Amino acid sequence: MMATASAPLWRRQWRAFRGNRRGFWSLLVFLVLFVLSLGAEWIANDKPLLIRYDGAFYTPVLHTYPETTFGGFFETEANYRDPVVRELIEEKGWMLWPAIRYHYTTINYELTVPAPAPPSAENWLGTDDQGRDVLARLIYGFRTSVLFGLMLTLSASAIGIMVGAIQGYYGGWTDLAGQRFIEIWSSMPILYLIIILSSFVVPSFWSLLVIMLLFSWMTLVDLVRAEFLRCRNMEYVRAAQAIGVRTPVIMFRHMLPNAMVATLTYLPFVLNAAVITLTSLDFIGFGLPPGSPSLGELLGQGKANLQAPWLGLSAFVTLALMLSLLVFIGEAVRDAFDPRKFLS
Amino acid sequence: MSLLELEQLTVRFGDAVPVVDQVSLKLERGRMLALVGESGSGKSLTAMSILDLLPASATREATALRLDDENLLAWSATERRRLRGGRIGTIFQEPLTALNPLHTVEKQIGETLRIHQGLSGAAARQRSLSLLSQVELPASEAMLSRYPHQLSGGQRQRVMIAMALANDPELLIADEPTTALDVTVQETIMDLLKRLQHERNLGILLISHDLGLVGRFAEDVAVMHQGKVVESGPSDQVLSQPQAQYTRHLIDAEPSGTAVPVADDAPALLRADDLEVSFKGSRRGWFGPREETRAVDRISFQLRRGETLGVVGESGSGKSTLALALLRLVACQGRVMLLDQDLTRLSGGALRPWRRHMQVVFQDPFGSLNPRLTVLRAVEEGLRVHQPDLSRDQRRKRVRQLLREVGLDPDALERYPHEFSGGQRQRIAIARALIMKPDLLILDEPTSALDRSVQAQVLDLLRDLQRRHGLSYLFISHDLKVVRALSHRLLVMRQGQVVEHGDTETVFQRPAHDYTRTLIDAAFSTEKKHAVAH
Amino acid sequence: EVHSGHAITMYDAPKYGPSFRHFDYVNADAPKGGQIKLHVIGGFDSFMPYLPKGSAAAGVGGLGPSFIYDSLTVRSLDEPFTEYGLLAERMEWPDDRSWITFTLRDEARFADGHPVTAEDVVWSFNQLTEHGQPLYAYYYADVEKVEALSERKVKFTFKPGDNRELVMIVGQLPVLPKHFWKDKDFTQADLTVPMGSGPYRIASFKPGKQVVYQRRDDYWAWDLPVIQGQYNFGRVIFEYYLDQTVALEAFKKGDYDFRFEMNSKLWATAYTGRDFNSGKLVKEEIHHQNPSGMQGFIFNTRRPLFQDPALREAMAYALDFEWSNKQLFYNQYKRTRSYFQNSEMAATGLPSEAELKLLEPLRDELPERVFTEEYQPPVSDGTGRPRENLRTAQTLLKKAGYEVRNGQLFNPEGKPVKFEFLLYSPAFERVVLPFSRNLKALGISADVIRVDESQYLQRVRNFNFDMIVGGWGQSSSPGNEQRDFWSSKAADRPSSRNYAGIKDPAIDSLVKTLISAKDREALVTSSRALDRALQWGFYVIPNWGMDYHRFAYRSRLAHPDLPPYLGVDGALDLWWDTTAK
Amino acid sequence: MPRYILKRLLLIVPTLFGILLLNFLVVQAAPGGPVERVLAELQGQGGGAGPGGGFAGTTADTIGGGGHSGYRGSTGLSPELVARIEQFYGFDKPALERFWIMLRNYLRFDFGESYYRDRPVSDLIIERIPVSVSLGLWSTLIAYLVSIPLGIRKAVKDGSRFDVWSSTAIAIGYAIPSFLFAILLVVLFAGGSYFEWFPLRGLTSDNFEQLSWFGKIIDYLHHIALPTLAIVIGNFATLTMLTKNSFLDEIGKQYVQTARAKGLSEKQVLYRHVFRNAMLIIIAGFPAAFVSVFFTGVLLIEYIFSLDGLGLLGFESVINRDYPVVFGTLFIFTLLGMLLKLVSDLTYMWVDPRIDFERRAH
Ligand SMILES: Nc1ncnc2c1ncn2[C@@H]1O[C@H](COP(=O)(O)OP(=O)(O)OP(=O)(O)O)[C@@H](O)[C@H]1O
Ligand SMILES: Nc1ncnc2c1ncn2[C@@H]1O[C@H](COP(=O)(O)OP(=O)(O)OP(=O)(O)O)[C@@H](O)[C@H]1O
Ligand SMILES: [Mg+2]
Ligand SMILES: [Mg+2]
Repeated sequence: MMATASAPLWRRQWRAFRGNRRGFWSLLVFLVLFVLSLGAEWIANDKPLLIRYDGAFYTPVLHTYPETTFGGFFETEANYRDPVVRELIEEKGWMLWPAIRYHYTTINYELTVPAPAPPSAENWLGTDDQGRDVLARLIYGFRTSVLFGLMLTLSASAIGIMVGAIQGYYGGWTDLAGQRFIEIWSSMPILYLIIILSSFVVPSFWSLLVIMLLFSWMTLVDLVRAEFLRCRNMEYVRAAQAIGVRTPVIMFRHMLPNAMVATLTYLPFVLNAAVITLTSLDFIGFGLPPGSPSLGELLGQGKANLQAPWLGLSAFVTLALMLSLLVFIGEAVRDAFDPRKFLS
Repeated sequence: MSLLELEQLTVRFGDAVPVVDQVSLKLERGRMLALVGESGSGKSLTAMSILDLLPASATREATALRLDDENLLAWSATERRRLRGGRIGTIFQEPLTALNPLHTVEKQIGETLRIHQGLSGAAARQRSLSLLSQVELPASEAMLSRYPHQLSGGQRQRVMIAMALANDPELLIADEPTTALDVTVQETIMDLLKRLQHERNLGILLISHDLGLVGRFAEDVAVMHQGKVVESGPSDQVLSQPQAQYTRHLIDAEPSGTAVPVADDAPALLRADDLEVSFKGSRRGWFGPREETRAVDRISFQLRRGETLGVVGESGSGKSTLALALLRLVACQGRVMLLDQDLTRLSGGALRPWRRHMQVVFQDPFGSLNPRLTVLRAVEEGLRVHQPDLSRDQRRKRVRQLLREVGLDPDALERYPHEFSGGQRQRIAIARALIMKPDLLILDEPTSALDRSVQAQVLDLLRDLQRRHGLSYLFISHDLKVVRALSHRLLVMRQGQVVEHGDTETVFQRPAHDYTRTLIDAAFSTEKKHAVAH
Repeated sequence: EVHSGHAITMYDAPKYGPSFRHFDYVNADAPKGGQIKLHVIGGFDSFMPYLPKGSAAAGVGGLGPSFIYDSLTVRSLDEPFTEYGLLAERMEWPDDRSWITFTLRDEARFADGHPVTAEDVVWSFNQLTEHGQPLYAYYYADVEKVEALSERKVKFTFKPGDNRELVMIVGQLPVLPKHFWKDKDFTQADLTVPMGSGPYRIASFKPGKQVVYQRRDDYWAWDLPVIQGQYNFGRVIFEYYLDQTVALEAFKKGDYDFRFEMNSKLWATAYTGRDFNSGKLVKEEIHHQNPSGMQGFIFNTRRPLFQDPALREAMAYALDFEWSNKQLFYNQYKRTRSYFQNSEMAATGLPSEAELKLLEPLRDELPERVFTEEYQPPVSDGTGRPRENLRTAQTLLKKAGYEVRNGQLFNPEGKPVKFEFLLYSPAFERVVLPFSRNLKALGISADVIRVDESQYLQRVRNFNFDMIVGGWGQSSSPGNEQRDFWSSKAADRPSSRNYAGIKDPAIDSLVKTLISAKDREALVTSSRALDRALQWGFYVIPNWGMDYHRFAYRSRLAHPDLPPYLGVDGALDLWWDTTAK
Repeated sequence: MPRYILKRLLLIVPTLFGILLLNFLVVQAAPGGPVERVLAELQGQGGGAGPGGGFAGTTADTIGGGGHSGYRGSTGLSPELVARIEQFYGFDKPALERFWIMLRNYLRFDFGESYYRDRPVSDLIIERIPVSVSLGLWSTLIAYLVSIPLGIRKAVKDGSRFDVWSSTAIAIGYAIPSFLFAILLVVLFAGGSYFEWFPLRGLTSDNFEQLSWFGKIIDYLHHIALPTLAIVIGNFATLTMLTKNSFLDEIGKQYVQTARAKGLSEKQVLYRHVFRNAMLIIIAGFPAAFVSVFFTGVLLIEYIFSLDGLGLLGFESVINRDYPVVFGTLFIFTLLGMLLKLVSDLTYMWVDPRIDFERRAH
C-alpha cells in the first residue's frame, strides 16, 4: 500500500525535480554553460594553449613568457597574435590555439571595416566598437555576471530570509525596529556610495559585490516577513513549540519551507536582478572598471551603436537565455519542494 | 429506486494497491447507511469519490455511480459540480482544517446559500442564523462574524454541518460528523439528521467509528476493511449477528478496562491555580468595544504522577484552551506548576527544557502536522531536540517501533501528512507525543477518529506506558466510555468553568451536577430512538 | 592718442570700412520668412540665461548677440577678431586701451519702442556682475567702473594691466531694458517672457519642450550693415529632447531641420535612410579655420614619475593614431601636432628668423630640438600595434636608464612605471584602452579608471590625477589666457588650466612675450615660438582634431559660402529657407 | 490596532530623521559638488548640467569640438570668486549647521530651492508628478491586471503547454532590458525609419489644449502607450510567477475541497477562496513595486521618451549634486514609502485576520 513512499526524501525530491523536464534541462544547459565559462581562458584567449618551440613546451595560459624567449625584441609578455611573434615561433615549432583566438581584451587589428565590425568567419558575433571580439567578451561577461549574481543572490537571500524571518516571527518591537532600520538603510544613496568608493579604490568585482550586498538583502525581507507573520499562527508551529523545538529550528525547519513560496519564486529573479544590477551599473558607467567584460557594457554599446544590431542582440540573447533558464530551474525547484507535487 | 448506487468503485494512488477496492454500495431515500470499518480502510475516499473530490493524485474507476438512477459518470464535470452543495451536502471528516481560514462563519454558510438558492443579504443571514440554532450554536451576530480560528473544534464541526444542510440536500455525506461534539450536542445533531431524514426523505451516508451511534441511528451498515466492503446489511442484523470476522473483531473491541491504580504517595506532577484565559474578539467598528470571551475561567486542579485526569464537557467549554494554557501556548493568568516549577514565570528559552516533560496531542492532528515534514521527520523531532546524542539510525528505529505500536505501517516513514487518512494522522500525532516519554501527556480528543479496535490498541498502549513509566495524562474527550476506561479523576467543564471535579467512578455513578447527569445519561443510553423507515 | 571708429580690432585695422554695406559672407538678398526647427538636448525652465540658476531656453542668449537682446558690438566671422558696432555707433579708446566709450545709435529701440540708453548699458552690466552667473563677474573682473556719460554715451574704465582684449569684450555685453525690469524681479529665473531690442520675439513656448521665436518686422536694425542678410527665418523653433539617440531618430523623422554631429561613427553610419536617399536631407562637411587647439593625453608632470621628458616622449609611441582613425573614426580626423592647430599661429618647419629672435635668448633652458627639428608626433603603420614605434620607444627608454624586469618597466630610480588614466566619458575608452595595451608591451602599467563627472572635475581642479584626456581651446587671437594655460604660477594654483603642471622659465617668458604682442604679426611669431617650446616639452600626447563641421539638414535650407571662423552652430543666422516667399 | 497605527505613525519621525542624517553624511563624503560644476562651466569643461558622464553623456570623440573657445580676458579663477560661489551654495557654513538648517526647514515642509533651477524643490516635484503617476499607475495596473489572472491560469494548468510557453514568454519579456526595448519601439514605431505610428516624446501633443475631452484622452493614451509598454513588459514575470506559485501552494489545501463541495465552480473556488489566501505575499510586494516604478524604475524610459518624471529628476540631481532636490525627493519618497508600508501591513491584517504584529516570546 505504501510502496511508492519508501524512497528517501531527497531522492523523491530529485525525482520531482527531474519530473519537471524543462527545469531539468535548463539546469543541465545552465551548468554546462557555467562550467564552460569558468574555463573561459581555455576557450577564448589570445594566447595559445600550448607552444612547441625549439624542442620545449610552453603553456602561455598558465605562465607569462617574455617575447625574448622566442627570440623577439620585447622583454614584456609576447603578443602571440603579432605576426612577427607568430613567425618567430612557427619557425621552430608550432602553436595550439583555443577555439576562439580572442581574449576579452584582444583587439582585432586586422579588421577591414571600421569597428564595430559585423559578424564574420573571424569574429563570429562581430566586434564591438573597439574592435574586440563580441563572443569572447560574452563568454567572459557571462562568467562575471553569473558569478556575481550567484554570490550576491546566495548571500543576500540568506541575510534577507533571516532578517525577514526574525521580524515576522518575533513581531513586536523586533519587527518595528527592524522595519525602521530597513527603511533608513534602504534610503541610502547607493550611487553616491559607489562614487565615494570609486574615489579611493578602483571599483572591482568584490567591492561592487560588497556594496550591492549591503543593500540587496532587503528585497526578500518584506515577503518573508509577511509569510512568517501568517505562519506563526499555524497549529503546527504550536505543535513544534510544544515539543520544545528551538526557535531558530522552528523558524527554519518548520516555517521556512511553508513560507518558501515567495522566496523560491523570487530567487531566480533575485539572481537575475543581481545580474541586471551589475549590468545597469556598467551601463550607466558606475560598474566594473573600463575594459572589463560585461553584459552591461555590451548593452550600452548596443544602444550607442544602433547601426550595429549584433551588439545589443548578443547581449540581449545571452541575458534572455540566462534568465529563462533560471526561471525554469526555479520552477522545477519549487516542484521539488512541494510535497503534493512529487507524489504524483 | 435507490438514491445512490455505487458499483465496483476502485480508487488508487499511482501504481500502488488500490486503497478502495471494488466497493459497491446502495443507499435508499429516507434511509441512513453507515459506513464503518478500520481506520484507513478507505471510507473517506469512497465518500469523496461520489463528489469528484478525490485528491488530484488519485485515480478512480467505477462501473456505475448512480444518483436517482442517473449515471453520474456520464455527466459532464460541470453538471456533477452543480450537485455539490445543492442536492448533495457534505460534512468533512476534519472540520478544523476544512473551513476557509479567512472567511467568517457568515460568509462560509452564506456562500452556499447564494450559489444554490441565490439568497443574499438579510434573507441569507436569517437562514444562517436559523441553521446555527439548529446545530446548537448561539444564533448571534457575534457568532456569524467569527473566523474559524476563533472557534472550538466542535463549533467548527457544527458550522460545517450547518453548511452541509443549508440547501436541504437530498443526499448527505457525513464523514464522522460528531467526533468533536459532546454527547448531548451529538444527540441533538443526530436527532436533527434523523428528523430531516424522515421529513424530507433525506438519504444519509454516515461514516462513523461509534458503533453505538450507528446501532442507534442507522438503518443500514456496510463494514469496510482494507479497501473492501466485507459485510453489509441492515444495521440490527450486522451488529448483532456479524458474519465477517473483521466485523466481529470490531464489535468486540468495546473500550474496556479501568485505570491503572496510582500509588497513594504519588507526588504531584502538575498543579494549576486559578488559571484564566480570555480571548479578545474583533472590535465592532474601529474604536468600538472589544468582545471578550473568557474561555477558561479560574480553573484549579492537581495531577499526580501516574494519574489520569479526564476532562469532559460541553463543546466550546474551554477544554482545548485549558490544554494550551497548561502548555503555555496561549497567554494566561494564574499559575501552572510543573514539578515545583512555576511555568508561568518562564518564557522563551527557559521554558524549553521543561517541554520534554510534557507533551500534547492536539485536537486537530492535520493542522498540527507540518505539511512539509515527512512522518519520520515529524515524529523524530522531539528526539532530535531532547536527545541529540541519538544517532540517525537509532532515531529511525524508535520511530518505526512507535508507529507499529500505534498501528501504523512503519514503511510510511517518508510520506507526508496529507497522504494519510484522518485516523492515521491522529495516530501520527500520538506517536509524536509518545516518543518523548514525557512525564505528562495532554491528549485532546486523541481517539476521535479511530475505529474501535485501533482505539483499544491505543488505549492499551497508553495504559501500558502509564504502568511502566508512571506517565500522567490529561485526557480530553467526548467519549465518556473511553474516559471512564482510562481516567482516575474527572473534570467536568462548562462555559469555561469546572462544574464538577472528582473521582471518576464516583462522578459516573453519582453525578452531582445536573449537567454531568445529562451528559452521562446521553452517553450510556442505548435505546433506538427512531423507527426505521421503509 | 585717442582712437575712434565704427569697429575695433585686436591689432591692425578692420577689414570693413565705415561705409561697408554688408559682410562679405552673407547673402544680402536672402529670402526672408519660412522657418527652421532646431533641437536641443535637455530642457529649459527659464528665459534668463544670465542668472546662476535655471536652465535657460535656447536662443535667448548669453554673451554676444542673441535673438532677443542686442549687444553693443558684433563680431565678424571672416577676421580673427574684430568687433563692429551694433547698438554702438562709435567707439573711442586710448592707445593703451585703459578705457572705452560707446556711443549708442539714435534709432536703437527696444521692442516696446523705448530707446536704448546708456543707462540701460550700465544697469545691464551691474545686474550681470552682481546677480548674474559667476561667469560675468569673472569675465568682467578687470572692469573698474562703468558710467553713463550722457544719455547715449557710456564709458568703461579698466583696472591697470596689460589687456588688449578687454575693450572688445565689454562690447559683447547684452543690453537689457532697465525699465522693463523695474517692477519685475530680475534675479528670478523663471519663464517671464523677456523683452529686448533683438530681431526676434518669443511667440510661444511649452516649458521644457519647445520655444518658438518669431521674426520682428519692426526690428530697428534691419537696415544696419552688420545685420544685412542675417536672421532670415520667419520662425525659429527649438525642440527639446532628452536622449541623443531619440533625437537623431526625430531628425530623420522630420521633427526638426538641422543637426551638427560630433561623433565620427554616427556621422559615418547613422545618416542614412529614406530622406537621405531622396535628397530631402543633406549631409555636408564644411571647412573652417577656427584654431582647433590641442587635445591630447595630458601628463600631470607634478607626479615624480612624469617629470622625465624621456618617458613622456617614449609613451607617445604607444598611441597608434593611424589605426584608431581608420578603425574607430572612419578616417575623419587629422592628427594634431600643434597647440594652435589649424591656424597660422601653429609652428611649422624650422624656427623663422623672427622666432629665433625670441628663442635664442632662452637657448639654455630649451631642448636642443626646438632649434633643429620640426616637431611631429610619431606616425605609425596603422596596424594598431605599431611594433616599430614601440621598438623606438623601448630604445629611448633604455637610453634613459629604464629597464624591464618581469614584464614591468622600472625607472632609473627603481620605481615601477605605473599610473592611472582618469576618464569620465565612456567615449574615450575605445582610444585609451588600446593605448594602455600598447604601453603594456613597453612594460608600463596603465589602469584606466572612470569616475563620474563631478568627481572628475574635482580631481582635475586639484590636479589629483596622473593622466587625463584634455585640451586647450584656442581662439583666433590668443591672449591672456595663455598665462593660465602654461605659466609656472598657474601650475601651483588649483583650478587653473595648467593641467600638465608646466613650470618652465623659458615658457613663462614666451607667454609674456605673446601677451604683450603689439600687432598681429608679433602675435603670430610669439605664438609659434611658444608652440615649439611646448611641443618639445612633451607635456601631452597629441590627439586629433577636425578642420570641418559636419552638418545634416533639410534640403529646403540654404546657406551662403560660409565664413572661415565658423561656430559649430553653423552660423545659422546666415541661412535661409528657400521656400520662403 | 489604533495603538499600533499610532505607534507606527510616531515612528515615522525618528525614521525620517535617521534617513536625512545618514544621507547627509554620505553626501558630505561624496567627492565633487555644485561648486565644481560651476567652476567647470566657467572654464568650458564638462558637459553642462545634463546627466553627464553616464549613459546619455556626450559621445563626441573630440573634446573641444572645433568651435572658437569664447574664453578670454582673464588669467584664471581667483580664490575670491571660488569663495563667492561656495557662499552662493551655502558651503561656507560648517556641515553641522547646514544639516541643522535643513532639518528646521523640513519641519516646516520647506524643501528649499534647487541649486541649478530657480524653483522650490516642491514645485519641481509636483510638476513631474503627472508623468510619474501616469507611468506608475498604468504600468502597475496593467502588470497586476495581466499577471494575476495569468498566474492563476498557469497554476491551474500547471505543467501544460500553455504553462510552458507563457513562462518562456514572460521570462524573455523580463530579460529584455526595458531601455533597449524602448529604443526598439522608438526606432520601429515612432522614428523616421520604419513606421511612424506613435509620437516620439512627451505626455501630450502640442495641440492638446484645443482637443475635445475625448480627443484628449486618445491623445494621452497615444503618447503613453509606448513608454508603458516598455516598462510593463518586464514587470509580468515576478508577479505572475508569484501568483502562480502561491496559488499552487494553496490549491492543495483542505478548505479548497470544502469550497468545491459547496458546489462552487473552479473559477469561483479560485477567485473567492484561494485568491484571498494567496494574496498575502502579492500584497507584500506591492509597496516596493509601486515606489520603484515611481522613483527609480523608469529613469531610462523617461529619458528615451523625453518625459519629465521623478525618476529623471532624482537621477539628475544625484549626478549633478543638486542636494536640495536629492533630499527633497528622498524625503517625500521615503515618507510615501513608509505610509504605503503601513497601509500594506494593515492590509495583511485585513486579508488575514489571524495576523497580528504583537510580540511573541517564543
Ligand atoms: N493523498 C493520498 N496519497 C496516498 N495515500 C492516501 C492518500 N489519501 C489517503 N491515502 C490512503 O488511503 C487509505 C484510505 O484513506 P481514507 O481516508 O479513505 O481512510 P478512512 O477509511 O477514511 O480512515 P479514517 O477512519 O482513519 O479516516 C489510507 O490508507 C490512506 O493512507
Ligand atoms: N482565538 C480565539 N478567539 C476568540 N475566541 C476563541 C478563540 N479560540 C477559542 N475561542 C472560544 O473559546 C471557547 C473555548 O474554546 P475551546 O477550543 O477551548 O473549546 P473546547 O472545550 O475545546 O471545545 P470542543 O470540545 O468543541 O473542542 C469557545 O467558545 C471558542 O469559541
Ligand atoms: Mg476518513
Ligand atoms: Mg477542543
